[in-house]
Amino acid sequence: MFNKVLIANRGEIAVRIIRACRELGIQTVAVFSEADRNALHVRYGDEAYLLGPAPSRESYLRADKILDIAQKSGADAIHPGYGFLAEREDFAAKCAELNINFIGPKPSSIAAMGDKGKARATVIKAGVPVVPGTEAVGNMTDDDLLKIAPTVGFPLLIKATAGGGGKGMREVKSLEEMPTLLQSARREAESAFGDGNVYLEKLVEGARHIEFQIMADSFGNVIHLGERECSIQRRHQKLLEEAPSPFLDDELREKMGSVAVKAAQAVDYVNAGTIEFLVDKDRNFYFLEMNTRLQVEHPVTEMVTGVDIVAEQIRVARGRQLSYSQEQIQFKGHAIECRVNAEDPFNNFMPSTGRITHSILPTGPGVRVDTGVYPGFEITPYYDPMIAKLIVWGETRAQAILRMRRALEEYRIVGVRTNIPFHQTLMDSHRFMGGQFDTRFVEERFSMEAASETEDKQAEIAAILATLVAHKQTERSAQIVRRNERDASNWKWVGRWERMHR
Amino acid sequence: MFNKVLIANRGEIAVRIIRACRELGIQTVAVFSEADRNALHVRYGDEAYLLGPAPSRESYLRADKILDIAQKSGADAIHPGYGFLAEREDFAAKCAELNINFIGPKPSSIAAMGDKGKARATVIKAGVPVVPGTEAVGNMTDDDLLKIAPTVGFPLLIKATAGGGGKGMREVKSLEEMPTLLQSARREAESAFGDGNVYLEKLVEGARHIEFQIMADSFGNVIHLGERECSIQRRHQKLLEEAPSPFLDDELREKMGSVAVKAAQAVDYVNAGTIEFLVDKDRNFYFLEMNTRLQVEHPVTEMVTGVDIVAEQIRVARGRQLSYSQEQIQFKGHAIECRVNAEDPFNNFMPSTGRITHSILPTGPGVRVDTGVYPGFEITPYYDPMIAKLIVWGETRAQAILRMRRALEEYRIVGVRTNIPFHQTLMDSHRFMGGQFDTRFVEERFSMEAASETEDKQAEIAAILATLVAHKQTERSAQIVRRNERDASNWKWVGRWERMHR
Amino acid sequence: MKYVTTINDKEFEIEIVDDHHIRIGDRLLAVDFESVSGQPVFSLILDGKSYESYVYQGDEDWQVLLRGQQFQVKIEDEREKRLKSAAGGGVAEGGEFHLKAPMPGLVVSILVEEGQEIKKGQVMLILESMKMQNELKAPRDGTMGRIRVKAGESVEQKQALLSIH
Amino acid sequence: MKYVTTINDKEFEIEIVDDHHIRIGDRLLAVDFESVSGQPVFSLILDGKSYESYVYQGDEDWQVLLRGQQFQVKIEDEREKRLKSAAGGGVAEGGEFHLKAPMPGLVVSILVEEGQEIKKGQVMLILESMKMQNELKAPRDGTMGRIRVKAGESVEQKQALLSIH
Repeated sequence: MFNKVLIANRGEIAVRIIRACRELGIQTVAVFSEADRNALHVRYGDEAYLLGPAPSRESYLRADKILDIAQKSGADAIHPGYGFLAEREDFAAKCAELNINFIGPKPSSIAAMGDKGKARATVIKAGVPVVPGTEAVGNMTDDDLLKIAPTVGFPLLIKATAGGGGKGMREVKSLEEMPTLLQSARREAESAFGDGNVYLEKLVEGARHIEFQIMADSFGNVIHLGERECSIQRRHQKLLEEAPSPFLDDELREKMGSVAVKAAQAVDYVNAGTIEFLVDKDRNFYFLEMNTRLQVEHPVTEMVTGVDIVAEQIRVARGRQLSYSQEQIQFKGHAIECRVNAEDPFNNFMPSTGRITHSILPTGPGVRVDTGVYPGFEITPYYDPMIAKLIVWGETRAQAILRMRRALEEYRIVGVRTNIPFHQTLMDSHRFMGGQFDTRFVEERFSMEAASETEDKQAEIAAILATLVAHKQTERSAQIVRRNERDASNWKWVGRWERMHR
Repeated sequence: MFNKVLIANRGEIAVRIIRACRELGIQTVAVFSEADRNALHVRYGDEAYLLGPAPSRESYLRADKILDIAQKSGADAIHPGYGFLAEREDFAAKCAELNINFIGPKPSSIAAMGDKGKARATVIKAGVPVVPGTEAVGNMTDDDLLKIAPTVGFPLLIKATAGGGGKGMREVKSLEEMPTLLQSARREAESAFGDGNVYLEKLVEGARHIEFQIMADSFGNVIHLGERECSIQRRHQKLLEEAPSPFLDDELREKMGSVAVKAAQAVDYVNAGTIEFLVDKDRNFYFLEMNTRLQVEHPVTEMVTGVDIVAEQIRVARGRQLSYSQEQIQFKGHAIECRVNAEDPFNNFMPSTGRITHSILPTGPGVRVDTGVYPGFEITPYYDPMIAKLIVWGETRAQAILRMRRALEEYRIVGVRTNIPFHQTLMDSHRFMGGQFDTRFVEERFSMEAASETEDKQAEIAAILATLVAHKQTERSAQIVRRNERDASNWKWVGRWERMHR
Repeated sequence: MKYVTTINDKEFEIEIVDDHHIRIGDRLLAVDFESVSGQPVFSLILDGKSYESYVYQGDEDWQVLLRGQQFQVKIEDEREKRLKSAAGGGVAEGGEFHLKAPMPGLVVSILVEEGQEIKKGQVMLILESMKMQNELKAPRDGTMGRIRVKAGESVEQKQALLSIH
Repeated sequence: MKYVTTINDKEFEIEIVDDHHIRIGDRLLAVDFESVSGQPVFSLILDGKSYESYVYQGDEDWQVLLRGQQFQVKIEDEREKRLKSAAGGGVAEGGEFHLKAPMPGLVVSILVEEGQEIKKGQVMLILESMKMQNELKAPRDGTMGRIRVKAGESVEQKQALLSIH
């Protein structure tokens, strides 16, 4: 049983893990890049060690340095968080070699689920439905793929075998455009993952992205903690998640949950993981992939089940049995998470960097904020733009939406632009309120323009505000000019002296 | 049914109520003193009106102005919060006269419970046990009281009939010292409440202060939401509350709960209220008083029951039935609230005023902060020193304590001194962890001194920190001196000119 | 002081009467206006209604972010406005546009060439920052002028990238 | 630069070696020391261990608030310390003590008279602030000097209230 955990991550998730450790009485070791000396995880960790320069590949991706620090500091476990080294089979294996407890699944499970083609094949064998596509593992040539495409049917998706995050993904509407798209998908996959392999998958139209949280211990117990609805995405990046999904009923939940458990068992899974499904309009569901790690959006599940997933990860990694049986998992109320990103929703979601000069967090009943930033902290361009997760709980979905709306309105972050206005507009959208959306909703049927009647009412207020600010500024600069005139008097005086005595 | 609520309060509770209204789609009207123009409740309210100068009697106690504003702004309901006008029968009556919905009990209930003597008599009639004492209502002379004292038995308490907050309260050990103490108690009560009446109560030794949250609607439904343990006090001010009480079992809870319901029914109670009990070592419990309003510590009950008490207050005031029956109230886990006060625990809890220059709130799973302050806000001497309530939830009491400990460690407030270190020391106290405390614990058996082994380990770190800060400061002032030397050069130059041309 | 303030072609005539009053059109309104903690966040109580907003100054206009909506606001004082309309009004539409890096990052690719005709909205350059690929688009039609960076190059915030004639 | 730093009569000899190293006794330690957001909150990484603390400067000493404990710290540079011990050491214990209002408030009552002998810990004055009555006590034995305020009077922070000889 380990007593000191190195957190191989940064930002809110590093803070989240440190909190769980502290609440379990476990010592923590933070690691940081040069850009992160003042980050919250460094301040909150019991120990903290510098990894290297800001870019990830010179810091948070340096498995060798991280393992060195673990050994030097006596950390007997590593929590990888998400991203960075979280799904690197070799890193998990290396930990095992060095007798360091990797808080996550076995390397073999990571490997089995890491290659998307292999993963599909594995779960099909276990009787898990997958989106129709090319089942063969590995190297299919363009010719093979072009031959097989009509049997899959159009529209279809080209996806990278090593993929994730939408990279190397292309939508194909017809055989004619397929060769070009194949090439560009392979090029993108090659540059993103060092692996140009791709496979085909039928495009499920009007699909929702719904995932199940899994927890498994090393005694063969596997349970699910219900689903998360993650269809609110933009460029394949999730922006908002909720639990439960407004689309599922108890029957479908139970059915999908047991399939998710089966998928996890198929790779002999241990610790926390997530099975992602696509669900079509007719409630058919298809395995998409498994994320063999903690997810960004785990808090919504925590809010509706009362389970502390990170604490449970640690318990399981310490060799304990799961604290809950499937029957003990009860769902209460509704939770929503908004990812607060440093990007400007009025300017094509352009990332925004800078120093946070002021911040007021929304608080009060049913509100949770997971964040790694604070006033005075600098948002750099080196890492992903998520600066906070705003999570609310309500007795019903409607109450959760109303609560999220007031929390978003309260949230102040000054110094960088954020996508909070995007979430505010989303909360006001009738389609969102009605639960009527799929993964294309944000990109195809959503606009930042407010209803014009709201806009008109507010325009006058905006005009007054801007005018008052401009007026104050004019007044202030007038004062500065006057003050400068006074300040300059020494010099004038010197000038006079010069003239006088010339 | 009302649609616009005026919140006749300030600080965290005004913010709390605004949040509840906003989540119910109700418009809010804030009122503020000159000292509070930038307070959060003014910023969060839909409307905001100035009451008057900073002192409470010229602002938040000006019932006339508040009612004027309510009428002018079209607010059809008033939420009084706690303190200020919350337990003023005349204010509640005046609201009714003006057809403004007072979100609280009927004036008659406030009156019945406001006079402590009358309240005792009322609940005794309903079969509720009270601490033995003088039962007669109203004007007892010193002679009467001195005659009756031996039958009550020593030690006993002199308490103000109109009392609250420990004012006009005196502990009497013997008949001899009683005349003097009677006089000083009457004097204090007179000056605090404009009413010098006092009564006697047996002093229950080793007593715990445990209260029950009541909710009642106008259809005669009355339920309790379980108890709160409030024994951690200093000078009769609560500092920490938790739910459930580590001292109660289900049987005693049910018994006390039904007595609490009976006490509320005895005064025909509507809306939220609290029945305070003393509980002695042998689990005998005695009615102490009823607070006919929302309590500071209501969040711990919200955390363990999932009920939003303020939202429920509003629903009931809107003429709806209670949302829950007694059977639907389920308790889950354990919640603790620490009151964060602007006072210095290392200097006799001296209040601390000033501008908050920086603040980092603890966040993450199971943590809630209710506060009305933010960086840039000024803590003035006009109002009570509570600046935030830090509330945590855990599956067990032990987990809640560990979580509170980490949350206190994370909390940063710069600009005023706070009692956070008091709470940190309390969380480390074995007696507190063991649940072994009564209302005298903080004053008589608690010390801010850490165990000396901890102190020794940390002293070296403290020495290093102070030395590094002092060293930096010395370096910086050296630089400023050097810079000033340069800045002065203009003048030197003028001086040279003068000399040159003399 | 009188201002003419424009949002989406709609003009508001706003007069600052004194520290606590403004006149908009012919309505006299009581204002209580404060900056929050010295930040570009402003609290406005306007005839009892409480508003809070971020107000940023851009190069030519002001941006007001109010309850999740953003407004582009142009403010001219009356005198300025009269002078301009006397001079025939309308700023020249043309002139050179210089694209500056909106944030530090890595130039992934440049999709235009010097001298090329381009359309408004056309993607000119892809800049990677915060793990995202950001498309920088042409704000108007024109001809590509000088391109000052190469693919693979790291750029600082506000560094000049390219120009449009 | 060498310092002699004292907490509760315990002396620590601390040498600032360079920006990243100190020597305490004969141990050389790596330090990484930062002020947080320009506030009197400091983050210290000392040989890998991460600490955070409030450090306030008092009139004569420093206060360090670390993990819920407060330390009174006296810091002298070595030269200063040597000079003082050469001069015979020990600052005079006596001298006049001036009680200043620790916060704005209302003087509720004054429990001492000019010329009266008082004991350390004796309550001299009650000051009401934030709805609390605060007892201001004598920091040492002495004789009451001038009393500059009256009961019922409002006082500003740091206003002189009374003196002890």
